Amino acid sequence: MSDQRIATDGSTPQTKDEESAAGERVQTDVSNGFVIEARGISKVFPGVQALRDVDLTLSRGEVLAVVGENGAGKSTLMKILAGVEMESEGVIKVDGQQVRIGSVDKALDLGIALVHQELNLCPNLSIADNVFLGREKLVKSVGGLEKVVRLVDKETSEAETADLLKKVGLETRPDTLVRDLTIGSQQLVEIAKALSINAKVVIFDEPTSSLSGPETERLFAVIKDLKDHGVSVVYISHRLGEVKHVADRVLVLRDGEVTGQLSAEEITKEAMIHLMVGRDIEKFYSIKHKISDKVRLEVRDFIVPKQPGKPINLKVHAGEILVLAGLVGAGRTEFAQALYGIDQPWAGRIFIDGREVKVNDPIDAIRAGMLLVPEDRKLHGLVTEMDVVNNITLAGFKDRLSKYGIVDARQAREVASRMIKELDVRLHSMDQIVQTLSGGNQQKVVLGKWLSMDPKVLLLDEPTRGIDVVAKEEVYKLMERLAEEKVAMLVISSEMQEVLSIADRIVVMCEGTVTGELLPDQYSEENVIKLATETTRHG
Amino acid sequence: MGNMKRIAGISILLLVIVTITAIIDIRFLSPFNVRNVLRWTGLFGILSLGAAFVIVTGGIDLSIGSVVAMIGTFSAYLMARQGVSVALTLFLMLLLSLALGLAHGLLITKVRVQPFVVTLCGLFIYRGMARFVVGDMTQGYGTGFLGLKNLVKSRFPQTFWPGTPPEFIVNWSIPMPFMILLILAIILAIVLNKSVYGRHLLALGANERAARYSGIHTHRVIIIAYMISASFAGLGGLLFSLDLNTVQPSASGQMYELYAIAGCVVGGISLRGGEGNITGVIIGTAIVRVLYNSINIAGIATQLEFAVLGMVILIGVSVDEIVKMIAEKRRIMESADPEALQRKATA
Amino acid sequence: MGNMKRIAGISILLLVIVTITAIIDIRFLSPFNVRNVLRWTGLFGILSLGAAFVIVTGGIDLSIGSVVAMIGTFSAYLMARQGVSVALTLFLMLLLSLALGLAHGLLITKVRVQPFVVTLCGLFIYRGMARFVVGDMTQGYGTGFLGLKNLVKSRFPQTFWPGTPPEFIVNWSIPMPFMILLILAIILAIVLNKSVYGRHLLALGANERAARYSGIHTHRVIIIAYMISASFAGLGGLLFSLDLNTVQPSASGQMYELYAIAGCVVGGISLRGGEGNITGVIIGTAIVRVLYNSINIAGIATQLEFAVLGMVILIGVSVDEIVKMIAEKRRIMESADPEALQRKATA
Amino acid sequence: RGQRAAVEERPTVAFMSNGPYEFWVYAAAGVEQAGEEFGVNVEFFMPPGGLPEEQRRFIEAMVAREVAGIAISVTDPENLTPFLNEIIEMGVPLLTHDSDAPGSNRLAFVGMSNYAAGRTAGRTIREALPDGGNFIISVGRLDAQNAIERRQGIIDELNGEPDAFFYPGTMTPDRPDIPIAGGKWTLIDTIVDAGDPIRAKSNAEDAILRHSERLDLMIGLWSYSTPAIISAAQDAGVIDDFIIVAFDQEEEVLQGIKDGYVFASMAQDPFMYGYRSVEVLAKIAHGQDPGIPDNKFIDVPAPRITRENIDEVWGMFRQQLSDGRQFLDDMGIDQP
Ligand SMILES: Nc1ncnc2c1ncn2[C@@H]1O[C@H](COP(=O)(O)OP(=O)(O)OP(=O)(O)O)[C@@H](O)[C@H]1O
Ligand SMILES: Nc1ncnc2c1ncn2[C@@H]1O[C@H](COP(=O)(O)OP(=O)(O)OP(=O)(O)O)[C@@H](O)[C@H]1O
Ligand SMILES: [Mg+2]
Ligand SMILES: [Mg+2]
Repeated sequence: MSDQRIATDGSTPQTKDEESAAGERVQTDVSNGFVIEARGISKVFPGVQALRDVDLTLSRGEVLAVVGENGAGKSTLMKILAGVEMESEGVIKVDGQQVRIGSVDKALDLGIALVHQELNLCPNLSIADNVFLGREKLVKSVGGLEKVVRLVDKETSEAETADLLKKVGLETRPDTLVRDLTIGSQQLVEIAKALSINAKVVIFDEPTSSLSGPETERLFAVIKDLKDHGVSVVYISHRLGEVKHVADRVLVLRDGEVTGQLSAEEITKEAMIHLMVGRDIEKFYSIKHKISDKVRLEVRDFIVPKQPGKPINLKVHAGEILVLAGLVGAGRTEFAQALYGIDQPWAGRIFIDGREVKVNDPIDAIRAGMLLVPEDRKLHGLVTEMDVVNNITLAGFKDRLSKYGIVDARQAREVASRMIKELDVRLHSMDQIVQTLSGGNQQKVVLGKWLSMDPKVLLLDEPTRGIDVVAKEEVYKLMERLAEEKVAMLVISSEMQEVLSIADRIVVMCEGTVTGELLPDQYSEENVIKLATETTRHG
Repeated sequence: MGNMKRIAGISILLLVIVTITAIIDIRFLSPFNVRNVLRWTGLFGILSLGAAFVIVTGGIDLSIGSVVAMIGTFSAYLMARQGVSVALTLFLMLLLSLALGLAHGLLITKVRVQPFVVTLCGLFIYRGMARFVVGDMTQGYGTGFLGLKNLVKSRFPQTFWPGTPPEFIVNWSIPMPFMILLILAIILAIVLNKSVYGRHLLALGANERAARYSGIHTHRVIIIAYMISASFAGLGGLLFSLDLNTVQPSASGQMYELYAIAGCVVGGISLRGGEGNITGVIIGTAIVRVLYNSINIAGIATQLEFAVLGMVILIGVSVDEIVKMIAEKRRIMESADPEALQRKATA
Repeated sequence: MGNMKRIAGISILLLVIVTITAIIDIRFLSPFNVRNVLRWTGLFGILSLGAAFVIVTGGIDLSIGSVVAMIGTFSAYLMARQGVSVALTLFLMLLLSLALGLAHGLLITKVRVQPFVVTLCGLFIYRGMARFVVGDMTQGYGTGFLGLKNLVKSRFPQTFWPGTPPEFIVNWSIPMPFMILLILAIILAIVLNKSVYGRHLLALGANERAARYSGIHTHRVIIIAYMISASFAGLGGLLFSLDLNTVQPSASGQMYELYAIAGCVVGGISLRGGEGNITGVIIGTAIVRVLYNSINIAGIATQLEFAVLGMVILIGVSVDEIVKMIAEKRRIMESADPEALQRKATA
Repeated sequence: RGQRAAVEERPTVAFMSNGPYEFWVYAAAGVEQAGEEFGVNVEFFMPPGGLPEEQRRFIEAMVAREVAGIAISVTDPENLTPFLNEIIEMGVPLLTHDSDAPGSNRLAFVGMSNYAAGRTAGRTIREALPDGGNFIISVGRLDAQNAIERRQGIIDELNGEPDAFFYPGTMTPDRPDIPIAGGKWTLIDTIVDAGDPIRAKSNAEDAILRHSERLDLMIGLWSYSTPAIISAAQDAGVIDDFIIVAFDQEEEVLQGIKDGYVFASMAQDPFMYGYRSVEVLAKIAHGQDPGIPDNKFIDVPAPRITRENIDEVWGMFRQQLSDGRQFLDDMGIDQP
């Protein structure tokens, strides 16, 4: 990791100059002063310098996009502005006044709201309670005791919540418990919460990573609306297409340093990637391996347990990359989880290489060579408190890396180091705790765990969610390689770009069942959306 | 609504136990017995109420029993032995128990020691202190302090009846401890369900990070919860000592933390935190107390008292969990596609 | 490595306590006293070892004390009263304690009742059973069962010495309970650190879902952990009853679960789960036992025994946490690049 | 419930224990013997659960059968007192034994005074250490009433306080090295174990170590205390280095007295509880004077078991046990 830093430092100087120039230009043509002006921000975590001497300026009514690889420091920078983290050093001015933010409610007082990268809602509370959490609407009078007895005014907060929900396009009663919402809806609640603050700066940290097409459009409308009301917006995303679409200006981070800024007219995917990565990378190449007609995975009359829809039948061939598209909440994860033996399906049979396998538990699936890269890395993919070696070899101990129930530590380390080399995981040492790796590298560790088990069928649920272009590239290359090794892949993806570019075949799901299949010549955003929103329920 | 269901469930459980016992021996419903059950429910319920607030945060308070012993001992010692005025003693005891809660809260939030450990040490320390200060000697109030004793001995409305109350009132007046419990319960119910503090408590109990990111002073909220628990334990200690009119520093209050927690658990409060339900706590405590009483009346061997208690808690909680699972299944059923349903039937 | 540091830390703590006590009264180091401390450490350490495995899963076992009482009572009752053969009794007791652990594990994994609740009910139920079966009567082995009693009475190598052992051997032979503890510790250390089960246990303790997604039979692993805890408690129960030669069903083993957990906590095992360290458990238990012994020898008022114990645990754990925080700060300083540091310095 | 064909016109008296414990088999023997000697039929009842409710029902049944008197060991004084008073108001002669209900209007209480037992223990210590010495008391909890009274009895006796039968109500605070009789004897320490026999043993070990050079005697006040002391001393191989005095009649204690390493024990006398209770009720039934003292306390002194009488006492216990079992069998009452 350190050597990599040297490399980038070596490659940055000239871009740095351009950037500061660009920075100046932007500043000069904004007449009214900065809403936020942060200078020389640095942040150090145990083991990492997340930010180094970062400058960020934000003008009134401006939409600033911040992009960068995983671990570039985007979220950290935002957490500092929102008072969640404390900067190690640096100066922050809000409306020209120098401030030490330091706490969330201080940030809120200053009118800075942050929509976090990961969901932060209380499932046991209603939408309204969550929206106004920490800023409850108070009952005006409690017999003169209202100073001491601070009671929550349910009616008002629910009324106001209803308006906000309309704004973000979520048709749900404000008193619905958050635990009854899908992840997508929960994300919209987060956005509503940010809006409820009436902040003068709203920060979105990867808000679209779990949003579907229409919902994303809705969000852009909201941002537009904010902008028109003179609210400034900071927008973080790995979907560079979106960035181009919404941003007035782009700030690029790499390894905790600003490597450049782009004003509206300069924003191009290539330019951003160049600054993010320090080099140009070739565009997504559509994958061009050959698919054998040998059926690797066959699913017959399968009914997803958590979202029971019409029975699902599908085949995946050796060396095929089949993409499951659909809106969030379509039940794709549940489908994958049921295949993998996490939940028991209502009905259905699973065949691998023509032989039927009974999957009652992940161990059965693993033994049959069907492996799942789960949607949620931190929750399901990794034991983040354990070191890299044990994470990569965790699944192997039982059948491969042990004798008489005793672990073969040497062999385990060999396997781990092989995987680390193959996947080019960036780390100090194999004994590093996984927690301290950046998102992309964590995902590679998950992949490494399964590659070491030589898979026949690989189920990948959002394999590139929240990981940066470079890591993505590497994941795609890896999938390509696996395809050549005749692995059958079932990929769940919500990112249209990805769906269309990597799929040998697209199967679309809605309400827990398959609503259609698209072959390359039928590929188009419209077709996917059409199938993804096509309800199969009668009545 | 899930809560409503649960309340209904345990209410029925309580009713069943009462009915069965009454059938076995009708004197279970005699004024004398009812009064006793209510009195004990009142005294133990106060402890459970306090414990509930800590449990909502996802924490636990094992020090309750020792606080009961400590405050009980010191109250009797100061007032009866040292002749300290009642008012001053009560004030000091309140201060002391609040200080204990504060200490727990600080250690848990600032020093990041787990609640189990902090309060376990409390369990060891406070009883030791109590025993040491009075040299292991039993404390008591003797024949005096009638005013104070009315806190537990008096009944409502009987005691406050102008002139001689009628037979009915004498029989069916409610023991003061139960009245105290009801009043506290109402206050805490408002705090938990209507107040800002309650919202924050429930929020952090379910998702501390979310609470923190929303600008809630999670530490403060947690600390207050432990102060509530400790001060309620203190109040309980005072009342218990007055009720028995004697405190044995080394014995009194032993295992009361477990009863308090049991009351909450039976009342349907999950130790995972984020759930709170005052009514449940009251009914839960009542169930535990009635159960004791019933066991005696039903003529089950005293040795089995605890065994039966344990069994009932276990069954109650298990049923609760199973019901949850079934409800989840039903929810899915309803959302299911007809064809899927019919397939499942055939499969 | 962090583990190493912690072990070093508590070893020093142990050494300090030992030294101080020895200075106060050199007889603390007399063969007689050392033997006693070792014997008790052995007996209580067995309970802590079992508890540790449950704690690694992030669970808790509050039933240990009651299992001690139950198995102790039943063993004496069957062998001495009912004249059941030693072999059969031991077999039955092993079966019984394993069954208890299995029940705990199943309720926790399949019915999803929290460990605290399940084992709390166990605490209530098992003692009740023990008391009921023998009608609350003290059980004992009388003058017989010498072979069995050697499990606790004999010393190594003295007892096995050909002919009359030399003075030195007589003085410094190790009591059998401690030998048993060492053997069990070695086995468990291998299980925890070298075996597949151990890896799975640690992984599950840190992130149960991830473990399941990696093809680990999490339920099975958890159930086994509770069976280990229960069977060790059972063994402890047998040895305690043999050591004293009598068992009081209502009294023996009370609060032993707390001592067991305390031993683990002092030994640096976090109740959050995912951490395990057998050496730590042994030293932790030793600290607790030595502490008792020291308090008596130093002539500190017996009433303060527990208070001191609580204090030491609390301070130990707090220091541990504080050290962690400091270490984190230091790592931050180190990971900041020089120029940043120097800027900080100038600023 | 055991019934016995009523022999001619003999009145019937009822005797009830507080539970189904072996302790009461001895009492049964006394009940039977007194029944024979004073010419009454006896109803003997052991509440299987040791419950107030069971006692209540039995009493009501007996009252319905118009028994000539009832003796009860009260399980739950607080809750039973009102009921007992009702019965007494109905004119049924009722007395308590073993465990009293002081608040009730019972005829009398047949039992032992823990304080008196303590004085006896004190006398025993004086015998054992005529020239003075240092001793340690071991007990579960020092704030339990019987512990307080027994301990105080010992201290007062050695201090040569005037004879008293009841606890005067003032306790000597627990301090190390309490000088008694101007330092002739020293109560080195009172070690408590919160009712945990194991801790009783480890405390004993520590005490032995700490005071080895001056420890002359150890006395256990609760039934498990002395067995714990014995176990500790035997393991340490110092069983002969100091004198052991006991309360109650646990197996280990009797064995110890026989083998000589226990000096004496203040036992209880369940046989006499049975005998005296029935005697009093029988005399009342026959219109004779039961001779109840003004303080309503009929003393059953704690028999002191020593080397001298151990064989006969142990023999007596065995005899009482078999008689009792015989009697219970005849009555068709199942054995504890
Ligand atoms: N709490 C923390 N403790 C230690 N290191 C941290 C912590 N939070 C972030 N880091 C590290 O700081 C660096 C920046 O993290 P950050 O989350 O800001 O990156 P990011 O740009 O948001 O990446 P992504 O696009 O994956 O969200 C990474 O190396 C990360 O591992
Ligand atoms: N009601 C809900 N409560 C909690 N989590 C839910 C709920 N519905 C769905 N989820 C979780 O949210 C994630 C997405 O929901 P779902 O799986 O239904 O949609 P999906 O088709 O998998 O979409 P995606 O995989 O893109 O998230 C899954 O992890 C699912 O387990
Ligand atoms: Mg981020
Ligand atoms: Mg999904």
